[in-house]
Amino acid sequence: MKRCFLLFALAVFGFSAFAADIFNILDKPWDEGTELLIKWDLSSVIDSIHISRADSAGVLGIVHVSRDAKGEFTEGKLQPDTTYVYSLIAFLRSPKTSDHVYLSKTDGSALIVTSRQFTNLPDTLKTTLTIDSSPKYVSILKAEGFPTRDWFNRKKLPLLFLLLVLSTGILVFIVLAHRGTDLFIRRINGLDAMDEAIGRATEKGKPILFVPGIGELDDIQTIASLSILSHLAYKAAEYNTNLIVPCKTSMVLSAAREVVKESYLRAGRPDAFRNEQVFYLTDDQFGYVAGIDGIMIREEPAANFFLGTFYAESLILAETGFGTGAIQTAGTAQAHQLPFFVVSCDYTLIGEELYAASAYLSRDPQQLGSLKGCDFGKIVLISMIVIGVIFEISGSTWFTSMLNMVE
Amino acid sequence: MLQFMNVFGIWLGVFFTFSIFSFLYKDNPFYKLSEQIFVGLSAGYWFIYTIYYVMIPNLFSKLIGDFNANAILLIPGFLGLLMLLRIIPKLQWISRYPLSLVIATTAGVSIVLSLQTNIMQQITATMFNPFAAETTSQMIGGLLLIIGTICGIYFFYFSKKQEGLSAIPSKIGIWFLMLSFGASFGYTVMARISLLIGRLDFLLKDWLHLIK
Amino acid sequence: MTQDLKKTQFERRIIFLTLFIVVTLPLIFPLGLKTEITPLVQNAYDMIETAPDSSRIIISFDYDPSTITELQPMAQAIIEHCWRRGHKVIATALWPQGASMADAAFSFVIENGYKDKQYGVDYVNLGYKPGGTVTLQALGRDFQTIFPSDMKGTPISEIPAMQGIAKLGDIDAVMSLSAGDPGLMAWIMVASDKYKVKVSGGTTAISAPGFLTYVNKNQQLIGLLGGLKAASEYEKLIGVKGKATVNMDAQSVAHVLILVFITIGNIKAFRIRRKTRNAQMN
Amino acid sequence: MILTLIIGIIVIVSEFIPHPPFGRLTQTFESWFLIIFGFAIILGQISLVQVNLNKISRREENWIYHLIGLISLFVMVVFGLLWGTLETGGLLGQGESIQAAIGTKPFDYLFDNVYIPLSATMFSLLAFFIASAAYRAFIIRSFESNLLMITAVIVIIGRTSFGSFLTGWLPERFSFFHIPLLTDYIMEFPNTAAQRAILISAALGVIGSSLRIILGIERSYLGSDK
Repeated sequence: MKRCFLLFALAVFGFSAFAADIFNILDKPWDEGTELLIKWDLSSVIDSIHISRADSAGVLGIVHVSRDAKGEFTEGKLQPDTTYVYSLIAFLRSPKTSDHVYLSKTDGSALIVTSRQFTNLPDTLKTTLTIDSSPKYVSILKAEGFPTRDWFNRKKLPLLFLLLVLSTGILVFIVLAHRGTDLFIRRINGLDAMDEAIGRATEKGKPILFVPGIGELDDIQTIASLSILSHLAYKAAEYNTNLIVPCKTSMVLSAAREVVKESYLRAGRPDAFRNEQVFYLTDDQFGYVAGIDGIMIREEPAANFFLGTFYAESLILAETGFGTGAIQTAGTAQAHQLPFFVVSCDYTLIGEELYAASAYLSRDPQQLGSLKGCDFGKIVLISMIVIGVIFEISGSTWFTSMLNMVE
Repeated sequence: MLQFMNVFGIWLGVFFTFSIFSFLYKDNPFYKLSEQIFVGLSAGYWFIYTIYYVMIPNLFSKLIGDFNANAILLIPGFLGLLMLLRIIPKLQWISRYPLSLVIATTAGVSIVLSLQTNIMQQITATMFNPFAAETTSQMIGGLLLIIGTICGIYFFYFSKKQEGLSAIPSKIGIWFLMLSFGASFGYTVMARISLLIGRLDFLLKDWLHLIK
Repeated sequence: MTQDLKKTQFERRIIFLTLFIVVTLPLIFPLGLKTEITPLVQNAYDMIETAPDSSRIIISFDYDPSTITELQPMAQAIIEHCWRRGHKVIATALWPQGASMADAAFSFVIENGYKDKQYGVDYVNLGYKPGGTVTLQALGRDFQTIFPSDMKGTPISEIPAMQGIAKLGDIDAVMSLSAGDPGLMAWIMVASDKYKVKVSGGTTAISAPGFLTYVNKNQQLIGLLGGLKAASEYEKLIGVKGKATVNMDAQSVAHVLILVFITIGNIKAFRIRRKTRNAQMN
Repeated sequence: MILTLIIGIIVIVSEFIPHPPFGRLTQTFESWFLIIFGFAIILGQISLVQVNLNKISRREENWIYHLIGLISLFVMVVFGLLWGTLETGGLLGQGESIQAAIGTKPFDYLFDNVYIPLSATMFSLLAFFIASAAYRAFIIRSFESNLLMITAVIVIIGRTSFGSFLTGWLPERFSFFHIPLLTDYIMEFPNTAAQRAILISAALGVIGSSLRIILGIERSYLGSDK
């Protein structure tokens, strides 16, 4: 009796371990609990498999069809923390004489397994099959899955690590700067020339045009542009030169107006500020450009500033501005538009220089600190590239693939 | 009527095409006219577009359709209304709240996003073995890619005066930038000329019927 | 200073005018400049050319009017090529306006020498379906559920050209003319990678380099047409002097003109430099 | 403002937590912003009308054009509100009788026949400007500017029909210098390197600025606090 039970237990254990080997459903790790990973591993005599999922009423619906004997697929859009029942139906292709069909007996039906799985089976579960002329042998397996919500996405671990390193670097330098450490920043060409351009405009008695780009206010480039505007508006107020700021969206308009107004206040000339200096044109890309072109031709500003996000309009603006003989300073992190600015403007802030500008101009220690922090980040990244390349050359890819965990 | 309106439409298009082109010669009443029509019309267009394609499907129809399920949309609706308070000078300060919500979120999102796509993916893409390339030119290319990227990043290193030894990588960085600017410029010429061809096509085909 | 400015403005006007004239002329009087066929275009051509007679070929119109200059000539050339080979063309669209682009392309080719081609028999326009990749995946399982009928509302079971097409795998080849997302990428991922259907694509010149990696030994992408130049090459392969060839003439001439401008600019700059140097010497 | 700090941190943290309510937070916020921006567009219109009315009432130079601009704005809005657009109906329904007369809805008629030509022509001005910019700027000067010019010239030639003929006679061994191939090579290696450098360093700039915003150091976009 005891022996009998042991045998039975062994058989059950052996079978369940081996069933999991053939048809297995796993919770997809590190997600919000809407996906399951379904794996199967069957003998190569399989013609095709159907995987179905039972809905709440228990009715099966096919979710995946494959011709591969071994494979996996991810099912998404599931409810988290719910048990799902899947069934796998395998169809046998008409066996050739050379095929070895390995079968395992279960309650009534038989399973098609690989030879490896077959060797590992307890003898009680092994069975033989006489291949008959009707090749549609079917085996059915059931398995359950339970998608869970996770609290941390481990795939993003390297990302988190890098984020911490970079932001700590920036924060440390901000704190240092706050404590009064002297921080050196090298010259940035276009920025030194800004004051000169304003001076020229004052001499000529012509206005200054500032274009904050076509980005919305939620674009960091636009914000960087506005902090440069704050500096320029201050200078313009000091020199008593007219400043014109056409905006593409109303959010930028409100922000730009505040910025200019505040700068005039700081320069002690709140009376010189008029609301119409900063105005909205249109939300349309080329409509906006048409409007600015008109302003450039008619008002003939002596200095143009194009700072922020720019797309195709960059060259239209820069060339029209050139035609009026203005000193032009441009700056954008839009890599594809940089060539046009470089070619037709007097000074161009390339990429990061746009973000560095406000720190450079204001000499505000906290801003300088963050700029220093970014420089520290550059060193970190350059070293990472060098290390990565060295590892790759030496034939080991773990470093790159570790970072690549981020999907 | 239909026939007339079609022809009239083409003539309208032709008129505005030439008005904009006339700007290339110099500013003139035709350009001024089309400029202001463009500004006005496009502002109106985006206004209507926002109402029909943003506000109605995302806010109003959801609120009307199933209020309870979408009641949370009242929050952005309310914040939006706060934005409108800008019109009243005394209440301007209130609009700062939606504004800082928007900007804070963007700041958070852009930190993660630029870290992932612009830093992580770019640096891992640069980590490869250039010597594994099949041809010599591919190998040199790979080396150029790695060196160019590193020197290019160094060009943006602001903490050091660019003189002496430390000026060398940053100089190489500039060379790469210039090369890239030249290439992008040349590459874009084609696309820009096709825009002109597209316009000329309209004039020659739809208007003058000179070509098929 | 103002004198200088006036002079530059004058020069600019001359440049603008010359460019305008030089681009217009080849459009009216085509030059028929020679084009060298590049391998990627040849591959795409061969995909259609070597397909068995009366194959069923999907042309997916995944673009809108903003890119017709580059993509419409490709559509026309490929339709003509398919018909010449006796293939049946099935038009689909992943972009809302793609369906009308398809209509325009069909009627253009019919007008130009293929008046005998019948709707439903030689070609069919299934119209626009949203959803990109997801839709295509569903198409891989079953055509009927995604496209129960064509654009005119005729059930596909009643359309002769659609007989025997139950799922994406029954299609012989796919040609996606794509201006962005969703488009060629979705076709590569689903039709080519998953259902092993031959896929070639046509894109704008700007986005073509991004697809080059898919033209590999796995043949995820068989051929690739990038921009107007590729379209003109395709026209050359089928022996038609079409829109792309004409536009490409204008394009090439404009490029040469710009090079001429650069040369003149340099000669001018050189002269000025020499003049100032002489002035300094005296 | 403590608000920015809290929200900023929540957004960053949510990136690493798939568990609700964080997992979908960013998407939720994005759909909210669409609505907030929607309201903001009204603000722009009001400002446009104000500025133009001012100019008109003061009879500033060119006031008549500004009047026309206002009228076009008004016409577009009224057409849109009354009869809707291609896919949507307006206050007066679909306007079938007008559609029958002019082929499309009035809003779309203006869009197709005025807006599109204006927009496309404005865009096509780039063809002229790219020519004049090349003429003026591509001059042999310093080493850097020569580099810029030479690559531009090679790529311009490489993208034409006869770029391939110019160097087609070169023997197989020198196929590297075949201009179309050379163009691809430049685009693939040095160009990618520079683009990457710009991307990476600009991304650092973005991270720095964003951190400053979240910490409340960068607040110029809000104007004064007083």
